[in-house]
Amino acid sequence: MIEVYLFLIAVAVILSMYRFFRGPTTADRIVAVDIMTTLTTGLMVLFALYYRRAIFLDVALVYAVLAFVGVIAFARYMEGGL
Amino acid sequence: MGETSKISRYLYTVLILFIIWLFLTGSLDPQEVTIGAIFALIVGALTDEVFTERGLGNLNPKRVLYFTAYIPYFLWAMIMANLDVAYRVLHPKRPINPGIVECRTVLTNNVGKLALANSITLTPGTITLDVKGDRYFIHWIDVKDKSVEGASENITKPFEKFLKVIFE
Amino acid sequence: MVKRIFAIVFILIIGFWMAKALDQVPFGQDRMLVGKYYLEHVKEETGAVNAVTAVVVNYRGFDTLGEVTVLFIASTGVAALLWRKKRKRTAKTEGSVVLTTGARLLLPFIMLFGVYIFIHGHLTPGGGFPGGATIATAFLFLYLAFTVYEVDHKIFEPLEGLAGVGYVTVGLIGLAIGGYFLFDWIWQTWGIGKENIGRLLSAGFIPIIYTLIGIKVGTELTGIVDNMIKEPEEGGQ
Amino acid sequence: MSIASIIGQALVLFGTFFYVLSSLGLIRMPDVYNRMQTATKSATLGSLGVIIGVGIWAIGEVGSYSWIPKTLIVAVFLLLTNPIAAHALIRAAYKSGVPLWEGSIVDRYKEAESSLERVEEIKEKLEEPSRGVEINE
Repeated sequence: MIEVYLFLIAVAVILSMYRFFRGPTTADRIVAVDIMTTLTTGLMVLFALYYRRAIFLDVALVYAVLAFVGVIAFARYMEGGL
Repeated sequence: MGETSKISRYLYTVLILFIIWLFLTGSLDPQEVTIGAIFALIVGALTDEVFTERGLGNLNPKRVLYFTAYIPYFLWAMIMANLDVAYRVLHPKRPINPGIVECRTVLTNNVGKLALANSITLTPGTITLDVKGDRYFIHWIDVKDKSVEGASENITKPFEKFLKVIFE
Repeated sequence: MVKRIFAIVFILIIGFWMAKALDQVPFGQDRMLVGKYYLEHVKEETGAVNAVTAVVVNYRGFDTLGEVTVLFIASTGVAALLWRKKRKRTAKTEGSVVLTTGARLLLPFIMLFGVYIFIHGHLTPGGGFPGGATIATAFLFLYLAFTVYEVDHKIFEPLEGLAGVGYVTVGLIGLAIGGYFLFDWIWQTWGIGKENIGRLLSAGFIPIIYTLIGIKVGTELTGIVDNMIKEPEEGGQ
Repeated sequence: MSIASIIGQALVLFGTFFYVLSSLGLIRMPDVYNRMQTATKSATLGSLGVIIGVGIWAIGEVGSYSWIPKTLIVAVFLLLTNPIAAHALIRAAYKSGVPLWEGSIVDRYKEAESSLERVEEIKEKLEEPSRGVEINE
């Protein structure tokens, strides 16, 4: 059953990839990246359950932190220099 | 609010960090708890000036009570927001009516402003664009009222009655 | 256009030879003798649950010292290349109150996550390098939120040096006790934590080494961020 | 199939639905501001559902309670950071000059920005006579 959820989230990631490649402005692309990182965090947590290993949750946590600061960095850069 | 003592701020930071540590490790093994306490003391000493302004005053029972009451209210607003989003996305005609409106708030505390901005961002059809002093500029997906007073009535009022008690 | 075609052809040639070389490697067969030794003996020899950590810190501890040195040289190199007398940030706008308050609230948490990652290096897929990177991320976040923020160099640079010296000292104590550099003296001679493998205070000196590496990596990456985010002023050679 | 498994699965399903919805919103909406409106909210609620759902599901599936605190931490961290990231992004989009959708009704921010200088001029003018009055008295 868990495979179905993994598949659905993967579909969501691929759909947001459309906006990443298409997206007319830079802001669109970064929004797509932001959403993709959030989806990926959820995907990692689900994978932790799929492999029955709680230690994969740490990976998801660190990924969430790094992705968040990365998105903020892009946003501040777009706003006018760092 | 005046200046609170350094000890109070430090204790508050260490307490919060220690609770976070317990949640992170998810065990009550004495070794984990000891190491966690040591590192909470160290990290707290490094960051308490940045972290909090009021210190232990945040743990006033009235504030904690209102905060606990705020959580289900906020979650309910969030679920409603998402059903609203679902309606707008799945409707074939895409019923949106967007615009940027201005709101006023009575909150003066920075943390209160952050909580209000985050609450606005996660609830129906609104997202905080900028905050300047007490003026909130909000992108609203379905503008019902262009005036400042009308927009404040619709967007910020429902949260303020909780946040005012928690953060002021 | 010609360049691009040339690049594609070049990549294809490299790919062909790599595929040809990898074709010779027998997959699925038990050929890894050293790896097998590590996997079988890692628990009794080092006390770490995570075999990768044991290899990085224990069996190949000297390499890790080299890696930290490489990072140190990179940080020094960045500082040397970008050094100017007058430098300042180019940010035009201060972050809004939401971002600055968020940065102040989240800083202790991100630092605590970093600490959690490096202290649990022998139990989870973490360690000194990711933990240090997480701590550096916390400071990067402060740099992004406040345009006037600057870390306290008077604390950071001695701390970095102390962590490096501490690593070497631990190694030298091992040399004095056990006869070779980075000998795991806590585990091998005292045997502290033999009965509780898998809990926090086990695995010899791995947590100590990883704490030092975490502090060193965190301060070094913060230094690199600090150097890279500022640009020379006009005419400020 | 214990009760915890069923509750957890229901939460994961709920979250997955909002995940797919957020990516659909990202595709369907006309401009970057509306995309952010639909995508951020559903992605955040979806994360809450999926991550806490996994924590509860693990009680039934793995038989361990230690998943819940850590999943809670991840979920609360995402709940705190996602709106901040969204706010930073939408502000950056506006300041970098992405235009609003042509169907938008009102743009108070632009009015406020353009009137800011005028307001300050008027303030100065208002303050000067009042000072003068004080001196006269």
